[in-house]
Amino acid sequence: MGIERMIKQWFEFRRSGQVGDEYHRHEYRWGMTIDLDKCIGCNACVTACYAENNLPVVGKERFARGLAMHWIRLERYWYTGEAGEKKTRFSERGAQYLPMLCQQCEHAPCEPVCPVTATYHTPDGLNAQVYNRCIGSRYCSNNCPYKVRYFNFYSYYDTWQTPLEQQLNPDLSVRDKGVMEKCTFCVQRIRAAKNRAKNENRKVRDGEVMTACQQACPTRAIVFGNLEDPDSQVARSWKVHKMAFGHNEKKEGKKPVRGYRVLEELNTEPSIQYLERVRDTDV
Amino acid sequence: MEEEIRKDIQWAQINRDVLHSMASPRPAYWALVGLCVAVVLVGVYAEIHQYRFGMGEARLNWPQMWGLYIANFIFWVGVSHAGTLLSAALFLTNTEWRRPVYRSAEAMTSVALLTAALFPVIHLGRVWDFYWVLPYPNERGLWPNFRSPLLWDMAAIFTYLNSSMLFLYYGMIPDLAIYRDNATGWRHRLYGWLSLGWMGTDRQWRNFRKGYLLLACFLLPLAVSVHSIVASDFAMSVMPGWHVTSFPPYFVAGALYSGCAAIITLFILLRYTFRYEEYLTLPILDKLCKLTFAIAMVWVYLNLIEFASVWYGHDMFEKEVLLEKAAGPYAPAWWTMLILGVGLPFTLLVKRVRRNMLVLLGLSMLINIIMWLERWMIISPALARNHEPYSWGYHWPGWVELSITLASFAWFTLLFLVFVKIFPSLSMYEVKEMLFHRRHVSDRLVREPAPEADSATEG
Amino acid sequence: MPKIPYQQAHSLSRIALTRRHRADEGFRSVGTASLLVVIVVVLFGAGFMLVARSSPPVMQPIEFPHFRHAGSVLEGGHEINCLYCHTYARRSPVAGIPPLAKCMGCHRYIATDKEPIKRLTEYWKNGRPMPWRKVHDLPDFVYFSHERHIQRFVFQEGQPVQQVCGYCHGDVKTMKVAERRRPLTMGWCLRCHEQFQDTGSQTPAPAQDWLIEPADVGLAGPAAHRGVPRNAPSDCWECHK
Amino acid sequence: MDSGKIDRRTFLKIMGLGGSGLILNLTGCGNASIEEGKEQVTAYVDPEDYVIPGDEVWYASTCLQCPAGCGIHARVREGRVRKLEGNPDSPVNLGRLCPMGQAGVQHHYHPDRLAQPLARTANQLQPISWEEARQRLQKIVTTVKGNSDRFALLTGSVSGHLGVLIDALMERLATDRHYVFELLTPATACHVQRELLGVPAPRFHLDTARLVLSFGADFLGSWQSPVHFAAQYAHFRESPRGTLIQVEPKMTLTGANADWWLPIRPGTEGWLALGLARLLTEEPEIAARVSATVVKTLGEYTPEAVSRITDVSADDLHRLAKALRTQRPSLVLAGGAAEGQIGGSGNVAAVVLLNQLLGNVGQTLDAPGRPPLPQLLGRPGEPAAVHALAKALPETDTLFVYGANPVYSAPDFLRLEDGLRQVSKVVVFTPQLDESALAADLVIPVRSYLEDWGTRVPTYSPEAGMIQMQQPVMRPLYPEVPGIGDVFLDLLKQIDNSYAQWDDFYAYLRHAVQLMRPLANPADEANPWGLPPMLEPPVLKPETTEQALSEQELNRSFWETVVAKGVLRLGTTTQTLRLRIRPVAAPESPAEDEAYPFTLIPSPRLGLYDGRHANLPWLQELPDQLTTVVWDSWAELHPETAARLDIAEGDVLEVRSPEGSFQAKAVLFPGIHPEAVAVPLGQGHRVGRYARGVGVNPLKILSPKFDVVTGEPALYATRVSIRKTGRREPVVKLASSDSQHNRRLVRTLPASKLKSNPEV
Repeated sequence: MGIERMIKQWFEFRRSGQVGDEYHRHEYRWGMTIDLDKCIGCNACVTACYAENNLPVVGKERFARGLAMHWIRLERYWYTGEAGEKKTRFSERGAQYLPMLCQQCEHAPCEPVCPVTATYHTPDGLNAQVYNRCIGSRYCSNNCPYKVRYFNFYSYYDTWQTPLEQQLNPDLSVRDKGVMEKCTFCVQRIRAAKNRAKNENRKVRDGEVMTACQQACPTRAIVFGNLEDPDSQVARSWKVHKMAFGHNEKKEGKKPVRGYRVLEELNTEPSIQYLERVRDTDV
Repeated sequence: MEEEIRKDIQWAQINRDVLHSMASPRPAYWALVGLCVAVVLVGVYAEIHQYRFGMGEARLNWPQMWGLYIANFIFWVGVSHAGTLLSAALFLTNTEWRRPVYRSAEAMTSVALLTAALFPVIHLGRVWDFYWVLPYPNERGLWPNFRSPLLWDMAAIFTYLNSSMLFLYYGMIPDLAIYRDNATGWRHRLYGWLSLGWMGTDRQWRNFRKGYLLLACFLLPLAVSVHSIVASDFAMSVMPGWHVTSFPPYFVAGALYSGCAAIITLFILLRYTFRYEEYLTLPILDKLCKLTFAIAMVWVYLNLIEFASVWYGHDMFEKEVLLEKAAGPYAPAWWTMLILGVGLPFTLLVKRVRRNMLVLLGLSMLINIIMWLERWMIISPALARNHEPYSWGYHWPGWVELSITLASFAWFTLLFLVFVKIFPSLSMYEVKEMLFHRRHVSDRLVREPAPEADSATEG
Repeated sequence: MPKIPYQQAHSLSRIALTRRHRADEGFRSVGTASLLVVIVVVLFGAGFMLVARSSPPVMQPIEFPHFRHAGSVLEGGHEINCLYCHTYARRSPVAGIPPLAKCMGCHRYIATDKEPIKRLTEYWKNGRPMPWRKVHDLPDFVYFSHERHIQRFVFQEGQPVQQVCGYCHGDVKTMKVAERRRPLTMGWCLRCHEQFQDTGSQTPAPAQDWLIEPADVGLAGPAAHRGVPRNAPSDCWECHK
Repeated sequence: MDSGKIDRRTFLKIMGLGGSGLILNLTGCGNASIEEGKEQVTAYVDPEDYVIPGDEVWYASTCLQCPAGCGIHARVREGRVRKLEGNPDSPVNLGRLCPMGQAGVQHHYHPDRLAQPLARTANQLQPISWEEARQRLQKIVTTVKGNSDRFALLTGSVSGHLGVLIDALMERLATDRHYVFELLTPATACHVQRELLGVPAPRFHLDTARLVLSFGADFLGSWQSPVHFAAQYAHFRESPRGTLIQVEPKMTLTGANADWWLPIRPGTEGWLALGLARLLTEEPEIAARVSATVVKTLGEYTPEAVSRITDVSADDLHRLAKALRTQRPSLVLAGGAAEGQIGGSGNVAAVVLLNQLLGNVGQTLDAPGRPPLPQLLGRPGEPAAVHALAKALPETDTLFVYGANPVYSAPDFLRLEDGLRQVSKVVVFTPQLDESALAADLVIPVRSYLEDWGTRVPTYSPEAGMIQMQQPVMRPLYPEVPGIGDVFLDLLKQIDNSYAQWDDFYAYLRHAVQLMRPLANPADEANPWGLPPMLEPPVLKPETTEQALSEQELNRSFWETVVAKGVLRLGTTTQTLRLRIRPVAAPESPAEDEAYPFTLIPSPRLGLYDGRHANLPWLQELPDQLTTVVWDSWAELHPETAARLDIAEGDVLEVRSPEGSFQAKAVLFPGIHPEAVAVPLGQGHRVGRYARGVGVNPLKILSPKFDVVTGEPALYATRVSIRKTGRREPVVKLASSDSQHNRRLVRTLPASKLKSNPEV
């Protein structure tokens, strides 16, 4: 079994094709839209992620050393007078918030570099990280342009002091030292919804599965769903903003209205579309 | 021109001199071994500490996921390259002066690779699962990822290690036979086994030479490919500062550069320790220095290429990384590396430098430190200034990383010390061949004009 | 290197003689040295698999006789459906142990004089759950769903329950105290899943090896494949999260 | 009560018998850790049908992490609550939840939770048995009964049936000394709005406004009901897109999301509002909305004068006025820094006047409607309560404290701790130790809100007549610990025997809720902002049809439906605002003080709130939304100020007011007025394993300054000086860069371009 499968997979790797064609057309491809005009930077998504995904609290000293384990982080940028921005005495147009989580790239730079295939692409378009296969070479994190892969530099399972550990979500692992981890689009929820749908001989309905960040978001800035389903909220939002896999802003010269993908020029084909923040500069 | 080797050395004297190096060691040797073992033990302690508490003890962080371990890995793989250059490349070009030097250089290759191979393992978050990188059939039907440069690394290093050790051993067989013939007791038996029944018959010599040539032909492209593959660890990534097309030749040049410097160091140390003045002569050292200079210039050129491609490539991210190297917190190290790395080889143009053992010893060790810095400067500044401004951060090695780094030097020295005591560190038969050539072939070629030339003048 | 044919690794002789593996041909053509190596590897593999195949005897608070409950009437059993007691299996990832109340539903009246039942009643009276121990344990990073398997094979495909459960749990109805009979390793799981990725035979080929004979469960022949899509996932993230 | 008791007992029994397994899944050790024959299987005795190991159950309840009272759904696996989500049925939060609400599970499972009562012996709190605690409490109650005027009760905001019980207790004791303390309630605004509009808390409709001008009201972060307003805000940002202008001395989370953030000299918001009013009344139709006398008084607020006092340029003033004139309907809000001033009530009054001038009253700002049972509204509390208490301590022999931490929150000048020492019996009811409990004579642990019964009427109620239901989502972690309702019911029973008819608070609550059945509104499923459906409906459902039900069964069905839904809606009567706009005088501008040149802004943040969540590790590690600093206190300074004083980030500063001083690291912040220094609220705790020793408490050095009208403490009026100590420490924060370095990660589109593409 092993060798034949390896050869089969090898030929699959080598087959050239359109973006996203690495797998046969699958009935699901999970995608997201984050509306930066609605995002208020409140960090509810971050806390929800901690609660859902068993993320450890590392403490001040380790946070200072850059060991925080937040699968989704809120980046806040000021206007500092770059790229044609006007630098003002005060930050007059507010702060620029960017929720940064794994972009579940269709051409993920992290995937080909893992020596043991602990990170790979699932048929439904997720960028998977298998903890029990990971040996901790950390190449994937180096190669991630979004820097959304976090490494367990220490064992954190004892940081949940009794009885805090009773809160842990039993649907996914608590990671020990030496493995990489990252946002999974709440795969445990996706898998549960898919199982439910399969039991009932149907497809997963739009809105049936929500990521933890999406569900918590006070402004519903995050829309998540199946991009293969043309009626899903997320697919509609991709369509309205003329966003699609393979879209390349530089090549096409024209930008779809409001929709963009972060660091798109690297051709990583992220599955997360951001909608531009809007500011009324006339007042 | 000065002679590379005195022509009137007796063959018996060669045997005597070289076999003397394998005699019972002096107390100084044991002291050195003791020191090395002590430093290695410190490193082992650091590794155990890191194993127990996690990679965080190496002060690595987000985004600085790689640090000194990978730098050490590249460094040691690089050091190993010069040995192959001397033993295989110069062999294929029929360079006579390589003969007294190559054995130690070849040994350095194997020992450096044995050191280098430790680092990818030490560096892993879960060292105990390192064998998952190997493509072995298993119950789960899982294979490693053949697209990963790390896997290529593993394959390349294993191949290179095996081949160069085989090459080293293969080339030693006639010498081992000499030792066997001069030894008694268990040594006689042991080296009897090791010399695989070498009798020095014509047939054996003929086959030996054929095999040696084949191995050399195999090893030379392999060596080049190995460091190219190590370079692809970086070149295949999307990271600014790593995603550089010229990295493979740049790495190979850097490897040879540092390797040649390491050979000079060992050359001087061996010459002094084992009184090899007759064999490891100053003219050979002089040629080694010139070789080092030439390679250094290739390295300088490739450096310039890198800067030029960043400049003309007009990529914002690449430029920022270059600026970070030149002006960030790592700037002192980077500038030291660049200025000394470019400047030092020029001192080799001065003949007095090439003849001064002490200066050369210092210089060659300094070049190695510089090249070690170069490896570190490839890794940390690029990670510090990546695509994502929110992750920017620096990595300064802590005691764990530093101890393991130091221990790797001690480990290298230790292995080399062991090698020189159990194997002839100078190729007896090759030196004899060299003498033979000097006496009967080369001299004639030099002194007596070639017949064709004669005829040409006549014509 | 040949694949270790652990599938039938009951004994060394079976490995050496019965399998139609290419490795057999290899033995003849290579030298004695490699044969030695192969034998050592096979011995090691077989030994490992033998250890991995069945569980050590598990000490339970009560020696629960599965054969008495699920076994054939002819042999003194009661032919109780697996899902009658392990009721969670069809709606939860965990098959679970029946709550004490379910046991007491019958044993309030049946066999109340027997020693184990007395102990059972004692637990019930104290309102304490039985401290059953796990017989089939998977590593903590494995997320196996009973629900999906039962729903697919029993409810969507209509296969007999004992046969479906038996794929992984062995012929429990013949056991006294339940024990693990299958390796429950990842390769073992995958062999079945690979068979279910296209429209091939009705039953997965490796599964035939451990299938309970239809006659044993009082049914004629394998149940029909009722157009249930054969898309068993082979995605790591299906089980490792 | 009928069958309730049995229900409850079984309800609790079925929760969480799974003592092992499925709890902690460790990955990464490399070994498979298979423990066949050793590990136990989750086994039950007699569970309810819906309790399935490996499957989740969702319970609706109410979040009590702040007074906003959002509805929650708790995800329970194997009898343990794992995750909280918003309850989409609740009109407060519509299925969403803020970081504090998410961290409720940590509050519940906190390792510092008390399992045993503590009593003071030899100046130290020692654990005592429950029996002894009960006896001591009984003794205290006996003395209180005889001498009830020397009894005082301090609570946080209470409402619903707990509020009713407390009111009853106070009534039976014939005393009104129930102090309700909430630091961050808009008490001044409520007072002014009651005066001018007739209702203390009008409903705001951001979603229908085209322009929101907010004077310091951090409605996305810490003001009233942040999740509710965030939901409104999302709607407000949809097409046609509204514009948000925030005027405040220190940028709040709301300010960070404004289209235009305008810094103002602290305390002069009223001047700006009146200056705007003057500019607006230049238009006769706007002036006609108020009486001529009002218009006349506006005369002195010329743009020049206003600009001089507020430090807002006359140009900006005109731009503001233009925006207000052109973008209708609008909504003007006041809160936070505008309210917590000496002239806070004046500031709020000026804003109410602006709303009237702009015609917003009745449109984007209307009356909430009258609930049928006003006694359930409870009391939202006010910051002044702790001051009142401190003054009254000499007349107090017995003090009960629940849901408030006065020792932490009281400024030093109140000398509250000294005062408490004079009180002979201080009893604190709390789930875990806090500063006030340390000063107590008797500490009685109470249950966390996730294991307790209750009802709650949110302080800001988006629908009048709605009641949030609170039910235990799992069996109590410490079975002997009583719920707070049980505590007060027991106290009442000792005073009034008629309460003995209810066995416990559950029985009381169930009875009371069932009595409300005739008032109930047939719950409407209105889902105003088109939310996607939730994961799973709650599990409890009435089983039989209405017709066949007896009264008792109807009651049971009603109770179960209400509890399962988490929200009870009662029919309401509509209400209109009674406008009484009077001439508004500008509040006095804060006095200049050479020795103390800066205004201290103790800024609340969404996360630690007023300090009650400082012991929750998630919220400590949650980066501050604006500075991204974690696990610390800091002093925010404008870069200009810092440059003037030669201060760099990380310099340890001494912040000194006439009342005291503390040290904090400097953080340069481009969103603060140069004359202000902001220090976040919430840190500087003495107790709590995650909070102790982290940061400083700026409340401690507040000066005794009060609103001239309402007497509420002016939180934002303290003047301070800052001085470098010469030390520098790294600031631990997430942001490595404040700039995007041309990466265009966040892209901004001018709204004018958006207008040409209405579809997006």
